[in-house]
Amino acid sequence: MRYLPHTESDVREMLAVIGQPDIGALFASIPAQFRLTRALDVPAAASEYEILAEMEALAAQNENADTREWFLGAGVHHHYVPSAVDALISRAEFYTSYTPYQPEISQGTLQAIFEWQTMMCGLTGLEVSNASRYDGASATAEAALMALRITKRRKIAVSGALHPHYRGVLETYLAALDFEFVTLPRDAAGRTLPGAIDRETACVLVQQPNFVGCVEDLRSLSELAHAQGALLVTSVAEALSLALLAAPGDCGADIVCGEAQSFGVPMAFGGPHLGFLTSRMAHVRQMPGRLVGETLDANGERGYVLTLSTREQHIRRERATSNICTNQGLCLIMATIYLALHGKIGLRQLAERNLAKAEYAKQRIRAAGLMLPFSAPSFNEFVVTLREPAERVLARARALGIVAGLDLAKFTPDLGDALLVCVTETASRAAIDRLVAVLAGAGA
Amino acid sequence: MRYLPHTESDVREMLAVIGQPDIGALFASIPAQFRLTRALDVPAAASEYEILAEMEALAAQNENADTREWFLGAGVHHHYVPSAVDALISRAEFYTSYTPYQPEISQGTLQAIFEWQTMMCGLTGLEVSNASRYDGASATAEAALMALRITKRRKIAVSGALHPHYRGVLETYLAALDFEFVTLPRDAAGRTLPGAIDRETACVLVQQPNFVGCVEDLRSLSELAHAQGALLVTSVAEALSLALLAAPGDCGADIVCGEAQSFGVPMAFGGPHLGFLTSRMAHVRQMPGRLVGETLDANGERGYVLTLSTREQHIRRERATSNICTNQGLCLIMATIYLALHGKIGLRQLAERNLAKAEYAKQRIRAAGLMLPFSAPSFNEFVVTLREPAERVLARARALGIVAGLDLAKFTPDLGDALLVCVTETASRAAIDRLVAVLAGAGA
Amino acid sequence: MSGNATQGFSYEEDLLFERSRPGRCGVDLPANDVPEVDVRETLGALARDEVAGLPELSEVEVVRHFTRISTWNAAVDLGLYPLGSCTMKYNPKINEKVARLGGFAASHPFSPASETQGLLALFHRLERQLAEISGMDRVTLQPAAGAQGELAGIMMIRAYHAQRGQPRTKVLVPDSAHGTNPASAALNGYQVVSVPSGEDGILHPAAVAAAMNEDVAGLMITNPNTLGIFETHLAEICEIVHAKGGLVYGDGANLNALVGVARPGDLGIDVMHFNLHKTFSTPHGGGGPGAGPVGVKASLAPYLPTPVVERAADGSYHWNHALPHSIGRLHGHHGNVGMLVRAYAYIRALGPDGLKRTTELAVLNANYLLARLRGEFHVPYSNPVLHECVITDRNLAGTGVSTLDVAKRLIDHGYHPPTVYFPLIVSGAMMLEPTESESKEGLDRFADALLAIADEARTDPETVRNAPHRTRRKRLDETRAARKPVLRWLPGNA
Amino acid sequence: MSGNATQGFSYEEDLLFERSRPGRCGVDLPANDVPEVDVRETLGALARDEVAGLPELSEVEVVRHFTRISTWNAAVDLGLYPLGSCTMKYNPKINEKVARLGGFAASHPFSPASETQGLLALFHRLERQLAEISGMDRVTLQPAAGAQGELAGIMMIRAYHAQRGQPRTKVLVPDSAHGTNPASAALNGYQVVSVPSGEDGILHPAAVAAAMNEDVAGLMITNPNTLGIFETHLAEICEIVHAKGGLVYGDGANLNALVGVARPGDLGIDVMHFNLHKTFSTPHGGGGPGAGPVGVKASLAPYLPTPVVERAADGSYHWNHALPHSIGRLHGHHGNVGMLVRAYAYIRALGPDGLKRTTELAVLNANYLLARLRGEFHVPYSNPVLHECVITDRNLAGTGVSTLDVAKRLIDHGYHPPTVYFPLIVSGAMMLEPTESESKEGLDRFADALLAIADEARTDPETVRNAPHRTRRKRLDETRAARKPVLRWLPGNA
Ligand SMILES: Cc1ncc(COP(=O)(O)O)c(C=O)c1O
Ligand SMILES: Cc1ncc(COP(=O)(O)O)c(C=O)c1O
Repeated sequence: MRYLPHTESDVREMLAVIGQPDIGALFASIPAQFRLTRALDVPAAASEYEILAEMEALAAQNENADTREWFLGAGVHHHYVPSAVDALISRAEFYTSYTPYQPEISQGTLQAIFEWQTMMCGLTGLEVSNASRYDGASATAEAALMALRITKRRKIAVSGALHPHYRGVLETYLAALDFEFVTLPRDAAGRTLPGAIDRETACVLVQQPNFVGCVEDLRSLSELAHAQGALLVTSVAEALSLALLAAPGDCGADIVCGEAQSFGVPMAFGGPHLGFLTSRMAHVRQMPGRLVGETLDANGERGYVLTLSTREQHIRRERATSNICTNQGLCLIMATIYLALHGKIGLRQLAERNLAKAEYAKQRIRAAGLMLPFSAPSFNEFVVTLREPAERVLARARALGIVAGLDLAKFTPDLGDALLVCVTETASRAAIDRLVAVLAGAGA
Repeated sequence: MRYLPHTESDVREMLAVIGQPDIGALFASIPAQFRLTRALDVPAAASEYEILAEMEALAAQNENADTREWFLGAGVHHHYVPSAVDALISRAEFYTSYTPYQPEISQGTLQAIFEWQTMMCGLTGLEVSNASRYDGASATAEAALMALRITKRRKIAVSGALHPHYRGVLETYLAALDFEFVTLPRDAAGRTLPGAIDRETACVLVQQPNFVGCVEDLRSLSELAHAQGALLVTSVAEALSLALLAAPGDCGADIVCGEAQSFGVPMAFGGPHLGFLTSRMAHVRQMPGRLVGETLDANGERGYVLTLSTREQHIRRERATSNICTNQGLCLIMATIYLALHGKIGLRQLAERNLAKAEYAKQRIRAAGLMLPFSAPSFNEFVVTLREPAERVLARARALGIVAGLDLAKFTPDLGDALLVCVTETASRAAIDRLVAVLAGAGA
Repeated sequence: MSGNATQGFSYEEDLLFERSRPGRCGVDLPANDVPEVDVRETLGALARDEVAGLPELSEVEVVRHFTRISTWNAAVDLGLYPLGSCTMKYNPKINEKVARLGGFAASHPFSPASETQGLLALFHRLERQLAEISGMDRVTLQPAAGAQGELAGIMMIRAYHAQRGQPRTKVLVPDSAHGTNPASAALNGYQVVSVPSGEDGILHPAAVAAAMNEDVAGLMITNPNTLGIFETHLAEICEIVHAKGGLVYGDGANLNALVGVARPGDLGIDVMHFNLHKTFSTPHGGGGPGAGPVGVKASLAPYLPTPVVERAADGSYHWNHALPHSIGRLHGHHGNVGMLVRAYAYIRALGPDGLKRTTELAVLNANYLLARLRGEFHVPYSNPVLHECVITDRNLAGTGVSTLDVAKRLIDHGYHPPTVYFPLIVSGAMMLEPTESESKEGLDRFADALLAIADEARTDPETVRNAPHRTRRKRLDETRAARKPVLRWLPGNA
Repeated sequence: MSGNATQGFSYEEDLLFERSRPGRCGVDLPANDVPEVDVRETLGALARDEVAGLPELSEVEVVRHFTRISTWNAAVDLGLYPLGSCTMKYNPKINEKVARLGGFAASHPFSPASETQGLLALFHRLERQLAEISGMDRVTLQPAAGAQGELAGIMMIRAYHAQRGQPRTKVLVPDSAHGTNPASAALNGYQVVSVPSGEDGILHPAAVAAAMNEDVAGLMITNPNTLGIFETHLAEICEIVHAKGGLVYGDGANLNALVGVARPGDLGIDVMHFNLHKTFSTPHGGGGPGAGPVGVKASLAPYLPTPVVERAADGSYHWNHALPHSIGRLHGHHGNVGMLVRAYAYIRALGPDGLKRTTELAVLNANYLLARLRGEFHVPYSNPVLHECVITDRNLAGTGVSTLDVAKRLIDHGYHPPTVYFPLIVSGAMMLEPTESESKEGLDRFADALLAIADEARTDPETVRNAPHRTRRKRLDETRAARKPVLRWLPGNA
């Protein structure tokens, strides 16, 4: 077998040194009745050539953004990824290494994480960033848990415009714990309506931009929260918006969490993606996950190490701030490279381009006589009210090679026949025009 | 522009140090009347995203072995390339470096070349191998030139079954030089018919297996050549055959040259491929191209360097054994990795599999009542005589997603309606059966 | 010194921010084909003036930056990485290639099942394969890593008890367990009760019986345990737990010792996680992503996270969201799909014989390594080991050389150190897991290095205590880092 | 010492053959679905018994072997690689990606034009673009590298004269020319006449006039020349050659100094080659592959190698094999197509302004570097330089430190040395070509390193003479290698 270096004579010599007659003897500690006496019922071994053929056949059955005009987002966004990103994360030194427990031979990974932490602090307007969570949903759940620990309160005021899957994971994570959810309704403009915030409230949790694409007014939300001694937790599902919208930290958010998939990570059917979490330095000891810090080596040279690990499971065990161990390291490196390539200028241009494309789409859609239910400003995603079931529109669009958006029927039935449309830099004007035509009834 | 690091202030500061007012002044040495006063008439700059789209559109217009059943060879062969090959040659240390002039920081490339030289000596049965030529055709031309230099004679007896393109390049390379070609005809069995070899003959040049797929009897050819003091030069267009056929060197060949594209190098419309050339140690000083040799460093540690460079253009100039400078280095590394992965066992198995697939195809074709004009044994390629113009058969096959082979009309008109068919490990039994059906008239 | 490594040339490289120059950019956008918008007009005070925290570099500078810093890492592709409990096996290149196919990498979780049948088929097959390998009945692929798998498992245990109207408050965890076990139980609101391992390093029925009662929701156990020792009393222990209505959670991190040889499900485990980034070769990526699918017995199937993939009579696949008793959703979407694709390709590459052979050779390697080291190094437990082994620095007592020093000195020999000071029940533990990817001669070179260090500890302890010597950076001061943490770059803190 | 480099950890790695163990294999074939054949039966004595020369290793060992040895190389992606005359500029990653698209990488040269229109279109566009950039009328993409381009050009010159019934026997080549120039002329049977450059390093009309006569087929000239200096008399020189019926061959290796600023064709050049691996960013691959397209004026178009791609009135593309006066075929197929694809992508990325800006910055960088070094280092010629500059070791006379020593010492600072001892007309030449890819601060670091070495040559010459010190291998004994050549591994010659 190509992955296994052992020759028959290697095995014989090794057994001789061990002092066992055969490999079977090495498993003597497993009670006989529990040993598997049959071959596993899995398909026979395949050569690379066969594997590639099978995987290509499976891949060919999935609609994807390489071959369609793409307007589906809802927390997983189609952005162009510069080829340097994949070229660099394909360095074996990055992808075949593990958690940098041994800093002297992990400085590459450690420096990249330190750079990531620095960039995320700048983008979110906060002081400390960890080295990734599993995804935006669990990052949001852990942010809520963090707020509970910090405030020692037992109420969480959650925006009704939080991504339904984030809400789902939040509920799963908190199900067993003793505390209470309060849901803040959505106003007519599409924004979260504050209220029901009191001295019991640990945090107000809102998504920016929210699930229906509207940009929240974080400043007033944070004032209301802080007035009650509650924290403002802001969850960001489209990280690119951070390049254009006021930094949540600057608006008073105490914890910012979310999903950074937009920073160079493939959509890949939903994962692996890149959860992130930043906060004020004051709360660093309540922060979950790994942190990289700067230090000196024995010669006084600058270097980086994992630090403040006393928060973590491998030291603190049941008293740890989280149970996370393996995180999303390589996705973090992808994002760090992506952000370095775009930089201050490129990321802003890209965000403005997303805004321009989405605004053009909105204007064309209005011109086509369709309704945009929300008046609040949006970034690259917004809701369109249709004249027929979204399902039908989506089917028509697919027939034309267009993935038109997300049918909101399951998620926000109150909006009637509505579609959540995401327009990124990847959509050409012509593609947008084709989309609008379909929304307006073309192809019927 | 993303490739250019210079900021405006960088440029200003640099000009100040240089002592020039502006960049234009740096070109003062170019007479004004020769300076281009207009912008180049090439398309406007494109972003990565646009380039990818344009290139994918261009690529989509080319039939290729990833999407067709492939039986076309004729010196460019479709073999499966293990994914480790591309993963490894994508290491920047291999592909963004240049000729290892400075051995202390080029040991990776140098050791790989030394390993290549060793493997090619073993495969061809000779004592010295160079570090690649442009391709099989020019390698063959340079082998002929080498034979002329060694023997100081002026006649070359060339097999009529040499690849027509190799013959073409041979004629181009030798056009200006004073010597004579004698063409050795092909016998009924498909082999080269010796004769016309005399004391004037510098070398007998045959391809193994030859253009029509037949395996030559090198031993008797070398006896005849050597009897006249001529050299036997063997050109190999399908290097995989070296794993199965008697090593040319063992059969008496003095120089072996050819194309190693089959060893992990993509077909890529004919290039870049990998010319090779091996010979007896006695002739090493007449050998063209780079050679890597073993040596010691100042501490007595083993290392590798470019050696015997006094043969080369950068030292010998007009008296060099060749004008080659940049060669096919990265293709050599691909092939070295490919050969290391397959190794002694894997390469033999692969060659036997090619033989088995081709023999199966021949047997099915015979069974279908079609004629195989040649009785000499073949490796993975052979000629089929059709009952109708090859063009028509090929068109029918293409309609079924099959690239059935090479129409020989242009190359060997004496064979009538004939097709050169190549069957490698990539052809499944079912695909072969489909091919045979088309050859026999299906799809008409 | 070992022929495996020496000293050579190494590049230095500043932080991105220190290389930044105003005006540089490493990307270009296509020409804009829609009207520009005025950000202030559109967003007013909701907009920021400019992006903070990002550097400014050209493409070539970014490429050089990351290429250079990458050269400071050790990696599986560069050599033995015997990090115990992490199963740092070879990551096949074909897996990287197939995971990047557009039909996987550019697909979207909200695309309907009808448009993503290839992915659903892969999910369904991988679930069946993992169930067969583990002896469990159903599998969820949603957890993003082992620890999230543990959390999912514990939640299902909670749901199971809740449904029986007997919520419980405690979870038993052996003192040899990995930190994620107690952390996961606690994260789900359970009180963790530590159960002592026996003299022989394994768990004894008596100890479990003593701690087990109707208030205990279940036991989390790793088998083979973190010493690499098979829990020979596991069946009996499961019975004890089951007898009191509890369930047994199996930490599958060490499954590389059992695939094709024994199945946790057959041993009495009710729920377990798989670490696809360990047993099933998906790359560790400098800390992830991994994937931590969870397998359950039928009794726990009703509580699986939603949605679950199902196959209809017509052979088509769909998502089932309607599991009334499900613990709900654990991941924003379908988990770390890219890792699932790789693990599937790995299982396809090996087949039944290859999977079993892999286990056999992983165990052979660990036992061979132990045989080479036993004597020179103290081996805390005499029980036979499977895929990994633990040695300690006991025999070095008096030399002033500790496990940490040995680990750092191994770096000079060209090896990533083993897992150190874990499990916690062994003082000065070095946990060695060579995996099946290592050849005999590779293991011999590694053993020779360890033996040479043991020797050096006596002849020249200073050299060992100050290791590593060959790396670009010498031993790093972790205390200093924690004392006044510098967790991001600020202009002027360089 | 320079913050650009230091010493670190480096792996050792034996030869493949030394790692080989009988029975290992790094590939598996699919199950055979056709009858096995008996090799002896089918091939008899034509078959060999077993393969010789190949090692036996598993996939993981091969991956580690090549990953490890790769770390011993310097590379453009790791830092400045100022190898004069080689234009080691940044190789954009997008080019690597597009060259691997199946429609390019898995296409076949014998597929008919009707089935490969995308490739023919790319060929046609690239030819037009290179013609426009160079001021030539037609271009062939067939030559595999610059030297083969030279050969093609010389052959066309020969064919041109032959057709005029006046075969000629000599070719003029300046003494500053690259070795491939005389070698290419000689390979095509011409007698090479060396023409001396003037005091100012450039070619003077008088020198050419003196050597030019009706027996001279033409002149090969590099502009800017190998000193980086523009041949200011080129126009007049071309006239002199043309007046005697000769043609002028332009060596385009230094085109990175002219793109968008001046066109060889406008200067009187009749035929020239392009090095796509220099000016047009295709990677050098540790020695190739490159691509050496050749551009010609209309007068030489009839002699272009065949086939040539042509565009029909209907916009479709086809191959034209019918050029009665063609020199014939130079390459087995269509040249190094993968490199053509990359070069095309590069030209698309830059566009007219980017191409010109690239030239301007390449020239700015060379001039800045020279300004930083002038004074400390001897500059043999005072003429202004364009994209590269030459300095010498003259000022180090007496220190015992030579150009070679400076080159080796640069390695310790983390830089690939410049081209040394070329051009031959300059004693102790160091030829520096930073290209446009290097930033100002990068050039400053590099200049500082060179100045530090000049200083060190006086204060501590031994250290310089024994450099490099930081590399895994110290200075290698090239004489020993040539004295008794060991050109392959043999059992026991380790
Ligand atoms: C024994 C054991 N259990 C659980 C885990 C946690 O798995 P993960 O890191 O995938 O979250 C690990 C990983 O190191 C482990 O070794
Ligand atoms: C001036 C000059 N001419 C010609 C050549 C030969 O080009 P190639 O190496 O592509 O054959 C080179 C390459 O080094 C060169 O520098």
